[in-house]
Amino acid sequence: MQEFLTYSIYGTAFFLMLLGLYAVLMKKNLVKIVIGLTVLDSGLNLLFVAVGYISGGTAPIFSPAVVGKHVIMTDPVPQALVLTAIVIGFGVTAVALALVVRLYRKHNTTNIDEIKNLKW
Amino acid sequence: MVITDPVYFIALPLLTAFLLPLFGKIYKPLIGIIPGLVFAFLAYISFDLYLNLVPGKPIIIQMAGWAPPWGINLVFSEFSGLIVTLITFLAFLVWVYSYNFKKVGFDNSKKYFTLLMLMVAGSIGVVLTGDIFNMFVFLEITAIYSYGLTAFYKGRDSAEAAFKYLLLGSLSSVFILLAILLLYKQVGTLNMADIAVKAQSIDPKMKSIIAILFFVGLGIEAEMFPMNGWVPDAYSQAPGPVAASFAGMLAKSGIYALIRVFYTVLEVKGVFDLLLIMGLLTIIFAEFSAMRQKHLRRMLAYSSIGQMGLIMVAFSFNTKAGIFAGLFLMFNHAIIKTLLFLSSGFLTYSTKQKKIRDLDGFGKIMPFTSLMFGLGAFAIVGLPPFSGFWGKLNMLVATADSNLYFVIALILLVAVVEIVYYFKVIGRLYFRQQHKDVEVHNPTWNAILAMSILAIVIIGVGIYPDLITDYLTKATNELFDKAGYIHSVLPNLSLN
Amino acid sequence: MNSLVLLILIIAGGALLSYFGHKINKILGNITVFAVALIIPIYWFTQVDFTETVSFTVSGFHMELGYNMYGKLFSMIVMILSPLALIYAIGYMKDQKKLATFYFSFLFSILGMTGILMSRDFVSLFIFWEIMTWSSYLLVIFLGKDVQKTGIKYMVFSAIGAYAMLMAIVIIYKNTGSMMLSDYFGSFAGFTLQTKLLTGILLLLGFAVKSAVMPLHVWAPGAYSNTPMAYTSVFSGALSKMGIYGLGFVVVNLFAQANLEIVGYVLAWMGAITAVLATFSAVFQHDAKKLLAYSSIAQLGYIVTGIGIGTELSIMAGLYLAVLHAAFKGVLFMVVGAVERQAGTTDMNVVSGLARKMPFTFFTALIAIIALAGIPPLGGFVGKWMLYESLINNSNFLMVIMIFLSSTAAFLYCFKFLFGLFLGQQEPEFDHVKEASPVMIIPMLLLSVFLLVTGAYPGIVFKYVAEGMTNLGFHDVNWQMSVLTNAWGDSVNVQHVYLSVVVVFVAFLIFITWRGYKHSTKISTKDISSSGEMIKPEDNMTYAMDFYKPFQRVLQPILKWKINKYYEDFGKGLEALFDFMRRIYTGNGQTYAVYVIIFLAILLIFSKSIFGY
Amino acid sequence: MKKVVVIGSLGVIVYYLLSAFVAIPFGADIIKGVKEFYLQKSPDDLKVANVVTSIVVNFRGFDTLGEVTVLFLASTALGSILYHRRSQHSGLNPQRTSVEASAIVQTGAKIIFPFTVILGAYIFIHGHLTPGGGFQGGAIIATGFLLMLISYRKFFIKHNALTWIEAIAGSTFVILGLFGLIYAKNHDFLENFLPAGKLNDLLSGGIIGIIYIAVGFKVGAEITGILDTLLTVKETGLDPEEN
Repeated sequence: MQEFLTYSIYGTAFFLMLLGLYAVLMKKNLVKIVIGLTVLDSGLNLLFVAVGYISGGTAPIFSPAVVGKHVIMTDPVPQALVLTAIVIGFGVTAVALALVVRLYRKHNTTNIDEIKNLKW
Repeated sequence: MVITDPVYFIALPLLTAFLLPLFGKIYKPLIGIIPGLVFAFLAYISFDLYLNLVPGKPIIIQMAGWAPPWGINLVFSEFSGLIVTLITFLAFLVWVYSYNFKKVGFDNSKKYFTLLMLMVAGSIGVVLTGDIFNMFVFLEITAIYSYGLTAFYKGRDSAEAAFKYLLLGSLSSVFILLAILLLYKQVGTLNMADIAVKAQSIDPKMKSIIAILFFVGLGIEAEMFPMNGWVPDAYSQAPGPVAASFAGMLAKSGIYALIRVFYTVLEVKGVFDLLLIMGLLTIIFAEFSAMRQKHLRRMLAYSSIGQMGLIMVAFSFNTKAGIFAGLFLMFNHAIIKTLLFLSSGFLTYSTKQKKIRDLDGFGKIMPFTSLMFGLGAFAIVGLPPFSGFWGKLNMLVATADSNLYFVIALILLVAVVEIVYYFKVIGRLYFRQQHKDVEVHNPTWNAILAMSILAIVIIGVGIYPDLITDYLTKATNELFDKAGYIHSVLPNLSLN
Repeated sequence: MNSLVLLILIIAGGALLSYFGHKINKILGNITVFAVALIIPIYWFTQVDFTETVSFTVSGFHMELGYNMYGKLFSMIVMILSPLALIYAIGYMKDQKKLATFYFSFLFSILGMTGILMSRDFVSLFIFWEIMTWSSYLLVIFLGKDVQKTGIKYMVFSAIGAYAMLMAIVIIYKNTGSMMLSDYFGSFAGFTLQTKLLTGILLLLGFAVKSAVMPLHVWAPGAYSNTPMAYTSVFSGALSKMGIYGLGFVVVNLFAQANLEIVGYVLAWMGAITAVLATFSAVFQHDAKKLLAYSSIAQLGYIVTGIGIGTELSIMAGLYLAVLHAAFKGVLFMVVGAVERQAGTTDMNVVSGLARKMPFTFFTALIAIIALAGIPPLGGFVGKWMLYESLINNSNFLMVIMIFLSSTAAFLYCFKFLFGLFLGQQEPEFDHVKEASPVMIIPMLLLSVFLLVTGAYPGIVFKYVAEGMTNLGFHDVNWQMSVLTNAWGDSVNVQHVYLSVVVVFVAFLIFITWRGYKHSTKISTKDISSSGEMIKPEDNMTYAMDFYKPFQRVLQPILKWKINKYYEDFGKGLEALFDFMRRIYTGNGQTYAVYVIIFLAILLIFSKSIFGY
Repeated sequence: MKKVVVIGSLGVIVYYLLSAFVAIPFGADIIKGVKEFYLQKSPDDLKVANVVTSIVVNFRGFDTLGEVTVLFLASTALGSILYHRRSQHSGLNPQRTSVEASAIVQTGAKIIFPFTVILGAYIFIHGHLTPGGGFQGGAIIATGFLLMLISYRKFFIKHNALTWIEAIAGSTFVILGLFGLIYAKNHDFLENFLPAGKLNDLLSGGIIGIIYIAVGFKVGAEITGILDTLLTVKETGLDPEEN
């Protein structure tokens, strides 16, 4: 069971990351590339949360129900980090989409292969 | 003490950036003036703090009342302080240069100055912070700043350049995050000094994977060879002062992060050999590409990559001489490349195509700007009596010190190439007949002031390099003394 | 204040003053230049204390300035020739623009040369070397002719030379821990053979570029002929001697004493080959500037041969020739400059017969040519005599033949130069030509007087040469004021030769002039009989046209072999390579991302071998 | 060709990364690090029930300042990327790119909108007690605005108001932090200088709650601004590609 959980959660996270990376590297459409970036970020965030999990742990909140009792809590640090990572990912995605809009206006296409005025 | 606290380096620009739109609503010119005041103040406190720094006793600032490793801390040491001082100084000059850039068609100054403030805060944050995740956050701040300002001009291919940078920057952040995640799970802490203590017990295979992830992630920011495709595009499409800030501040914080991670945080055997090889490849590809460029700004961008490669090579020796030379090169590159980008801003602005061959005879119609460009070119290729020479000499001495004669030969051969393409431009500027259809945009007084200050620094350090060598030596000792860093951040830790 | 530092400051200050003087006003600028040109040599000859030293530590490197006798000898060349050229320039550059830049660079190159000769450590040597290089580069491209080709070629070769030197310097620093020249010389014997050869040959390469030795000479013809002539006289006369200065101490102090004479011997051979090839190239030039440029290379070839052999007599010959070469090449380039300025061209196919129009210029040119060709009464003869003798003493007979061949062939171009420009019939379009202004004539005359004097008293040069050679380890150099002796004890008093030749020459001149006035009539070049063929007015019938056509035909195979072409092909190949290499920056953002991924994958695959866990 | 290379490289990367992650068994509590300290100090000293919040706002509050900056930066950068002069050209008003939604959607949006905003506000006000916080609450508020923006073509957000909210909320964060330099015990930036209160009270945790409220406002305003900018791209009447 433990083995299965390890591989399934990590596997899902890695699958998402792989999917995102594949889209970033192979898809020609700029919007799809941006989607790939967000999928990549999601996979990474999932990995963060998964790594912070501790078997049998509860959310790290000292609500009245748990105060005073001995409970195992999950690692709060990756959760705090993932919050930051999500926000940063959001910011980057917003800027990326704005750039896609600009690129589409200028080149009238979203094919990345056709957008290479700057080279060498 | 309260008035000169390193936390102001980050808090003040952020506060100003948040409030800048409001100032604009009160009185329009405040948008231009307030950033200048803030930059001047930052430059003042950085000089004040740096000059009063007691050797071996860096200023450690803890956040929110928690001592490291529990809270985030800022470390203003001889090394980080030096780079912060450089950044604030350059930021102030960039402000002076772009203060009334509006006159020559620079609109939207509110957003420009807001972004500039944030960028200064970000790159200072990267340098000062003692926490690895915090470093990542500040790196992202500088990265988003670059995406935004690279695409600032609408008429050029700037969005394309910004998108390329964004693509690579996102990959870089993914790798850095993965590395931080793995590292956290191994040592359970994010403080750099604490990691440095505990990293010795990490499984070497795991450590090498972490090192590789950091290497690739930070290598993108530090313009390392196979991952620097974004650099020429971004540098050539961004507005002049922004390109200057890329070269002067952004690239500096990128390379700072790289060397901080590998010198202090993670001690991995072999990474320096890798850095040497990649640095050499960076130099070769960049300078050879620069040789054949037709656009002035692209040429400068490639040259900038080459300089970064040289800095990487210098730091890869892992000796005191190497670090000293690397710091000297960093200083030179920051000052001189800023001057080159600032002057090329006006040069290319007056041409239609922004090509090198349009610059024929500009020495006559834009004498000051051309003179500044020429001076910068002389300095960057390492001709005495300008500051570039001392950096190069120290670099070569450090190389010889590590018995790498073939590297000396290679660096010097590449330097010949560098001389050729810079002198081609100088030849065109001064000794060619000018084209007819140029509309001349001579620099405004504040731009002249900014460039003159840089030129004075270049000549001053060139004639008397001991102006800065003391500080560089101190910084070298600080960076090389890993145990000292750990001890000053975590004084209660017993090292055994 | 230390007199050496003050000297440097005076020259630098003079450069700045002339710059700003010319920025304000031309007359003010010229006055400043004139004053500076007087002050520098006066200060040098009267105030500079040659025993004084000054040392300082910059950026961790100990640096020391101070003259030795060897440097003083070369300094003398600089200090005599450069001010004269500066004064000449006032007249020569009168109508040019951008004079501020010109004089600034001119004085900075003097600063560079002065500094080189007083440097006792490698750092200051290199700094001044580079200052000299970039200031002379600015002058090479000053007129805007062939900027990309000549200028870049000059800069590339200079940079290769300078960086070879820099590489040697850092390796020396690595091995000795000191930048002082003396420490290097002192510990040279203790180095491994590899280090000896590496440092020595790299230094040699650096100096050889400036003295235009054979495969590295391709920058010289273009650079010498495209520079304003006022500077070329210094360029060829003094600046190229900096290379000779360096070769001298490297070959003699290092290789000869470390039993590696073979290096000097190779160098001597290269000098000899340079002399022969450059002489042949010079013979067939029709532009007087190019002719002199090649002639300079050839003359430097003799000097390099002399230095390379490394015996007492040969070095003496080399140094003596170096001094004389500075004087006569200085004059000749000034002469060409005067002709260029007065007649508008230096193409010997166009201009001719200027002797009557420019008598003083002709007179100085005549003296200098006689000195150059090594015809007995003047100094060149003495130098060549000593060179032959030293070569014969060393049994280098093949080299003697080559030098002899070259100096015989040198007569051809000397003759062509003199006749092409000054003798022959004067074309009508040069009727308006006048003598150059006194500002230009006086420096030329002063140098000619020097040449005349050294003809009778070569000892005044020998005195300083012998002094200088003490620093190369030759302490009791035997010399006499006017007597030449050979190894077999024969001696000849040059004063007698001098007097007799001068008397004959003057008598002949009077005779010729008398006859010339009595019997000659003036006719146009077009006024000749031509076997029924009509001479068209546009036909070029000047004297120097196709001067040595038969020789040219004979020497065709040698002349066809142009080393320049190989360099150019190499450069083109490099450019193609660069173009190919930069194609990795495809412009497609996605490709860059793929590079990142591939790079990461490669690092991961090789992580075991890189990180060695 | 490219496909093969890319898939091959990805395979190599995933293989090595997985081999690294397998060394970290899922759910195992293998490391002793700073988290123990946080789990202990948060309820005891700071009186903050939600440990993630105390880490985000207090222990690693500097990160959060950076985060807020990233969002602010993104919205400013977005503005500068998509900026075009409105006033100087024909008096065209900015156009929404979306189409007018149907009446059902519009009515539904109108009903849901206030509740969404209130939910968001609840979440960031209770950030230190329950899961969630400023970022989450701000994002929920922005969702409400997004609903309105895509339902109504004529729903325009006053940028002036957004600017004020952003500026005041952002500067509150920094100024509260700077107050710490003066009033707090250790004179540190972002240090709590207010009474901590009692665990699990609404008014507990000192400045942590206040900062999270400010963050909530700022994030809400910024994300709304970003969405508005992205949705209000002008298509006609202008030449945005001027130099």
